Amino acid sequence: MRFVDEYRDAGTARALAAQIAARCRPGRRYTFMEVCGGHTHTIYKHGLEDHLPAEVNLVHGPGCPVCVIPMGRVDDAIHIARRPDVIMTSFGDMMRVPGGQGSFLDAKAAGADIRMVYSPLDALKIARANPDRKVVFMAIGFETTAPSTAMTVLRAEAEGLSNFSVFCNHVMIIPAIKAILDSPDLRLDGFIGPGHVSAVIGCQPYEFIARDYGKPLVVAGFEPLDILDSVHRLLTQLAEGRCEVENQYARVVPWQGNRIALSAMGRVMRLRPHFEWRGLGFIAHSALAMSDEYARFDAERVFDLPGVRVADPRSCQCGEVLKGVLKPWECKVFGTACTPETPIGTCMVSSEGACAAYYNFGRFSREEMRTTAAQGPQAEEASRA
Amino acid sequence: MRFVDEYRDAGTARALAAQIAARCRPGRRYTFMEVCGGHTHTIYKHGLEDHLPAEVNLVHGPGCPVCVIPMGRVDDAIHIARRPDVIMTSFGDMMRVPGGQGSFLDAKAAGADIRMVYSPLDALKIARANPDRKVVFMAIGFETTAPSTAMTVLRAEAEGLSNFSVFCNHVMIIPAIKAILDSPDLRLDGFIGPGHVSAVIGCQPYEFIARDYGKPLVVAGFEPLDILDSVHRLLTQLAEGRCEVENQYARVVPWQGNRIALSAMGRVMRLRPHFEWRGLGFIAHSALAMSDEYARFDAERVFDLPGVRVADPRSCQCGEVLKGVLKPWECKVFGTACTPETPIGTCMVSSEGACAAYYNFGRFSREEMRTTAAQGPQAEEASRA
Amino acid sequence: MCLGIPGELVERLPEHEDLAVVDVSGVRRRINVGLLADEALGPGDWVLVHVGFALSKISELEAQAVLDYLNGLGQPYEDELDALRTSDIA
Amino acid sequence: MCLGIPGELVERLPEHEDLAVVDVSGVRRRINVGLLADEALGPGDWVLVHVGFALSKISELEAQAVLDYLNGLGQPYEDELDALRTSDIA
Amino acid sequence: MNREQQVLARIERIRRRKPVVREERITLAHGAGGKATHTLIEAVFLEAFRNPLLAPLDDGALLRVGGERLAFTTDSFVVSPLFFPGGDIGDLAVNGTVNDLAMCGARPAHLSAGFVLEEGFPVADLRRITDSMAAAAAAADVTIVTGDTKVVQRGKADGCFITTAGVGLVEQPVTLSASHARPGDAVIVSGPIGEHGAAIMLARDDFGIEAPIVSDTAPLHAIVAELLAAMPQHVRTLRDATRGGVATVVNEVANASEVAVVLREDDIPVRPEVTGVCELLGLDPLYVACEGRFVTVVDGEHAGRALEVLRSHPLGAEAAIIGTVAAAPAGLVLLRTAFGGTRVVDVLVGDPLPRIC
Amino acid sequence: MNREQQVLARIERIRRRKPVVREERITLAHGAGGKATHTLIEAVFLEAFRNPLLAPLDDGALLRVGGERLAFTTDSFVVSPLFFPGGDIGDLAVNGTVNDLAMCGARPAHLSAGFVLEEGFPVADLRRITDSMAAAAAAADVTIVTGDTKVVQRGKADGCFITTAGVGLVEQPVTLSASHARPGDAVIVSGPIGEHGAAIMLARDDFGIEAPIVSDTAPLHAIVAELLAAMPQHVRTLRDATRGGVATVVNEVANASEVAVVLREDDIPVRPEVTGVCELLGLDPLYVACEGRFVTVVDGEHAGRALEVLRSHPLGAEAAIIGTVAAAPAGLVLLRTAFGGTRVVDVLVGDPLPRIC
Ligand code: SF4
Ligand code: SF4
Ligand SMILES: [Mg+2]
Ligand SMILES: [Mg+2]
Ligand SMILES: [Mg+2]
Ligand SMILES: [Mg+2]
Ligand SMILES: [Mg+2]
Ligand SMILES: [Mg+2]
Ligand SMILES: [Mg+2]
Ligand SMILES: [Mg+2]
Ligand SMILES: [Mg+2]
Ligand SMILES: [Mg+2]
Repeated sequence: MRFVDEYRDAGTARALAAQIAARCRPGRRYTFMEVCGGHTHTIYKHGLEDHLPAEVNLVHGPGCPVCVIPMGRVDDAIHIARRPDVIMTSFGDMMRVPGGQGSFLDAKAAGADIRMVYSPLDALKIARANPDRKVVFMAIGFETTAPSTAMTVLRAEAEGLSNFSVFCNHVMIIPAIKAILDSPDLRLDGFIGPGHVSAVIGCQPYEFIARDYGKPLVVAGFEPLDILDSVHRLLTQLAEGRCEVENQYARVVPWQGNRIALSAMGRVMRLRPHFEWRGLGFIAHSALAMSDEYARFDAERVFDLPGVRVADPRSCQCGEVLKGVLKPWECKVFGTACTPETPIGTCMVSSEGACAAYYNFGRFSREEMRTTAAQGPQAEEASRA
Repeated sequence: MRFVDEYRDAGTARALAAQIAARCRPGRRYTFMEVCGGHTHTIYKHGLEDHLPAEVNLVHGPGCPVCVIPMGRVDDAIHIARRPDVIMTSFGDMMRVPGGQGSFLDAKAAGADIRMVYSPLDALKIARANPDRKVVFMAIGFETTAPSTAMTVLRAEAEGLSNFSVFCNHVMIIPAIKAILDSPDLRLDGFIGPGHVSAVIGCQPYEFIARDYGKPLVVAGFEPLDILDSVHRLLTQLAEGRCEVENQYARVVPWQGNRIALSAMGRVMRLRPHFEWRGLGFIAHSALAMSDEYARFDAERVFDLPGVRVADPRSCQCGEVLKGVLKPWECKVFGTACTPETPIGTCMVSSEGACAAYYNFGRFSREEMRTTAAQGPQAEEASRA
Repeated sequence: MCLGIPGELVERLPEHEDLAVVDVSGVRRRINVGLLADEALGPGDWVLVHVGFALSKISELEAQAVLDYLNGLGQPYEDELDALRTSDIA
Repeated sequence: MCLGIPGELVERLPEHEDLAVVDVSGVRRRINVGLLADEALGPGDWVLVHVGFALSKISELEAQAVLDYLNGLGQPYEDELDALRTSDIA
Repeated sequence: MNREQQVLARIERIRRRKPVVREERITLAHGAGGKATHTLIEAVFLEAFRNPLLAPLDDGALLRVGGERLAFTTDSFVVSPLFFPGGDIGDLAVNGTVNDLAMCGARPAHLSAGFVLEEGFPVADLRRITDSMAAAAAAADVTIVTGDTKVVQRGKADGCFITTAGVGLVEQPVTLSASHARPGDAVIVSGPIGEHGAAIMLARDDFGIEAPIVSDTAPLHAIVAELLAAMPQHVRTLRDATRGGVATVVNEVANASEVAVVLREDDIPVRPEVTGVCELLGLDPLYVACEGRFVTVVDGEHAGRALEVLRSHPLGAEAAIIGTVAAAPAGLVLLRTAFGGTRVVDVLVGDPLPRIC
Repeated sequence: MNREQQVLARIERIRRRKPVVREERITLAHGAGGKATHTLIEAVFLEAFRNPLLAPLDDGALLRVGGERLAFTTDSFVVSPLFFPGGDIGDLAVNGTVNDLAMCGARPAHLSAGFVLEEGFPVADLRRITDSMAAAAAAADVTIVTGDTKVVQRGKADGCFITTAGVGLVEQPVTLSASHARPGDAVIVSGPIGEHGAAIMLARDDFGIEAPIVSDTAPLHAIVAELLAAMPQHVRTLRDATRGGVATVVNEVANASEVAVVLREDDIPVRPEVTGVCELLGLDPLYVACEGRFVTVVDGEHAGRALEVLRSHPLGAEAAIIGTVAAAPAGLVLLRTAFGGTRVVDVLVGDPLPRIC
């Protein structure tokens, strides 16, 4: 078992698709939000919608960490990165996120020392190797990633490293979901819950969604069958009149989450009173900062920052996309002014951003794609025979 | 008047050559030492020996600044240059001078930041531009160059530059000439005196040579006619039984030297009790160090130095060449193990070194050269006509 | 970003209690297993790897349960297809 | 190393009393004339330049004297050569 | 057409517009072989140098010399690290140009080599590189007949850069171009993809990943010659899948030929270790470079025979038909996923990979 | 022979031995075009790549294609600064390869261009460079038909390096080589020397020197074509005097042809400003690079006519016969100085100059 290919079988998918179709009440439209960008990516990358009946409509949620970073924070990070004594480190996903004055990539091309890392621990390694430079880790991500940052800071503390700090932009999924649930222009029938966030926070935090808002939620894995299965489970709940939090991804997600991860986060970080989300505005208690105990690892305190709030570009409709109100193609600049090469909004940057996933993988009439693809492989199969 | 071409006229040279030949007592051999490497260079570069009769024999002296730098000092300089916080600067001539563990060029290829400058003031400019680095000027040269170093230090002091220092290797010509005069294996009939050193120290310091050692000395300019003229004047003195210090280069050299230059040197530098000269060994009171008043500009005090004396390679006969005892081609390794590309001794490095000048310009039987050259231009003149 | 990859733990490393090596399709990487300090982890166990940390120990039991369920769903459909193919008159 | 080049002073620079510009065959460089502070130096004067410093003011009088003397030596020889050339029967 | 389709159709029209470089500065993406590279080439280089021989932007230019057809190509190599499992910059520089000539249908004959060396570069490393160039040249039956060497100051280069150019003779009656694909043609890849790029990534050791992956760098002239000899008239396109990977090459074909290409994920050969690396780093093997694999488009009716020929050569043992050409939607590459879905496969955007060639 | 002569004869024998690279690391001297460059080429590159076409180490290789003679050459350009009075790296890269083809007696036809760009390089500068390449190509009547672009991380290159390769057709019945000089031949330079190298040195502004010196970069194919058309049988050698200057080129001829060359200082054209720069920096103009001047060796009896032809072309207006070839001492270049003396002129040792091409 590799826990991967097993969940990508086309035959099982076709069977599941049939079950899903059977579960739909003809004529009724079911709208589910996949909260997590990882799910969005999977959906488009595997062409999962080809297995869904017209009745089922998936909309993309706010769970893409780089999509929600506001421009001002990018500018602050670049401000730090430009200092000659600083090495800025971050995940590859951050490199093209546009701030008010360009992206990390632009700053790097203009001379800033910005390095891509695979893990925050790699940033620590860079700090060890460059004792005369200040190494800053641009921390982004939901609760999935925050524990890694916390563990890294604890490690830096244990090693007595004094040239390492974190520019903390970790955000939390529950306040974002709540903001969406509270938004007046929304009609959702249920949620596909974020699998990896849940490995940390567990399933309990979602219970208010079913209880208070009457929306079912299925915590889902990231393979395409996981998602189809979750859609099927949501439809089943609706059909059976249930409204629960269900754990489709029990192989990875313990109901109670990861105690050690939560306590490391609790020690190293503290809740911010409010934090700006790109497109969504300020959300109370929605993000983490470094705790006072770890102030010396806090880039926001180590460096002077402009901290200027930068308004999103007028044409940008990421907020609507992140709330699932607009489909990517409905944004006025989608694919014209805003493309993966020249992103205006953040959703066009990360491979988990809804606009990028749609542009890269789905940008073409689904029907026409199906027709063409159906012609193609036949000829090919013939020649293979 | 450009003070250059006027002193390179072939017709005048032929006339002067005739006068020189006329001045020689047939059968007698006249040996004159050109003290300065600049003269050696001129002699070979212009093929001046073609204008001298067989009776006149020019031998090369110790007046080549890079030729007399001992290996240990090169190693010390490289030791400083290897520090990551240091930018070492020096004249191009120094770059290939071999120390015990390679040259500046080798150290540079291996990663040391070593930069060529045209003037010590350029080193100062580098210091200004790199406030976070320590800029060291590898100072070499006789009294010609020492005043420039002194003026540069005074300028650094006036500007309050704290990241500039001098690794002082300035040497003095009089002790070197005296060492040669005192060497038992020498037979010289007179000296061609160093023109540019004399612009600083004047002509008086040479008077003991005529007075105490009975050798005439003519301070000479650096154009080929200057040297021929000086040879003629030396022969004339000998013929007339005179023994004086004569100033052929009065257009540049004032009899009293340059008062400002001498006082700047006196202020910034002090006499070393003794100093090692490559090939010549230790000579008392023959070199300059930074004075105590300018200790903060003294790289020997700013940095810890190994200060190890390194013996010259066994095969190296630079000492004999510098004393005029051996002609370059008489050294056992000349042109075989020791070439400009792979110098063993220092005389093969600088374009003013006797071995390098001889190798580059004179390395071929003078008679055969004359024959070939005589064929060549005839054919050519024909075709030009 | 929330990318998590299942990997098989092949070795705990002696230099630090939190270090281990995982294998993903024959590819190995050192990871930090500090977040699973309260699990019994040994070679052969599978973990979910995220930005260099093991975030969760994968339960083979739970995994199999879902697969069994899904394959159960699929079986009738596959049977039907097979029947279709064997009846092909070409 | 002891290389000294005659250059014509074309300008004293206002920013520092020791700065001047010399011209060598149409090539200009800033140099330091601090070592000649006790000479009256102005455009048209020639100086000997060494590692960016003017080391000496060149005396045209002395220069001419040597040249006159040398040319005097050369003249008889040149005359003879000229005679030879004009007598050439080609 | 519904509104979504209208929007998408407008976007496709915009994508076909003349590309414009919007950046003020060169970024790594401009060298990654993907969209930014294409834009740079078309908007800057092609714009400035425009001429009929350059315009096709194939792997090399086809020249007429007397009665002969001559292929001419160049590539610069800046791979880091210089030495990696399976090869080094030396054999890469030879094979890269040999392969571009082979992709023109030419028999590679002579190479030039320009070196830019960084002061301080170990002479022993240079010898190791020239030795492997010599070995690669011998293996490809080409001679390195002219060259040049420059040295730049320490810190102004990265050890050693090599630019090779090559000339070769087109001896078969072939007309190859990325623009010659027609509906019904088959798309074949000569072997498992992405091994070179994955090997380089691991060799850089930036990510602490280890795997027994060896670069696929190899000279492709011989296997190509066999294919062309077997069916000179039926091979439409040859292109080595270097920077940007198979996805980018296939997109080039779809664009140049104004056809659609449908790939089938199940049929694309990828070794499990390459899959593993891609999963760990969030990459798609379709975009990972090869240096010894090529994509060929052949007449669909002769695809089986082409596969036979390729598989009979050691470098093609794992060749596979990975897709077919369709008439529309022109310029688009689609992928039938293993999962049974369909998606677009675009050219590479950005620079996910370190310097691989 | 007296003892001195014996010693010197022994030294000459040693100089003719197979060159050995003694350094462990590459230094700037290895790229300066002088003795170290030759040693590196012979001991490393020629040693590894040895083949009959490379062996002559002329400006390019001569290939036979069908019935045609094709010249093939390459050069890498790393000049700093990229823009300088009289030109930039772009026209330098085109003219350099055009000239190497011209020196082979070929009509330059097509060029390739490989770019290595540093991350952060201004796109506007790249456009300026490609525009001047396009203009230079048009002026030389060549097309740039194939190319490549790589981008390296900031700090891993110096803005922009360009490697061009070129092919051209040898249409005249000439046989040119540095090894074809014979006693009695005349050595001609096509114009004043050292302007390119001097211009670059000043443009770097490392020495605070200013002078109205403009690079001589120019395409030499047209003037060469006129010379060859006028006397195809009487031109022995053509070589552009780039790195290492005229002195190095003439030494190459003396060595390859096993003859002596006697130059005449009075006849070597040098502009006063170049002389001035050389005096200030202690350089010899004979070693300073040109990028639009060449040295040719012609049959002595036709030297006057050759000069006439050259002087009738604008790029040769100041051409001059600067020396003659003698039988012995083989391999040696002598200079009759203006002062009436004689001296040896060796190849360049070390690297007195910044990156000039
Ligand atoms: S197209 Fe661009 S601006 Fe519009 S929602 Fe998507 S990412 Fe935001
Ligand atoms: S040949 Fe070399 S070792 Fe001998 S004296 Fe000259 S420089 Fe010194
Ligand atoms: Mg790209
Ligand atoms: Mg190619
Ligand atoms: Mg190519
Ligand atoms: Mg290629
Ligand atoms: Mg060259
Ligand atoms: Mg050299
Ligand atoms: Mg050339
Ligand atoms: Mg060339
Ligand atoms: Mg050239
Ligand atoms: Mg290429």
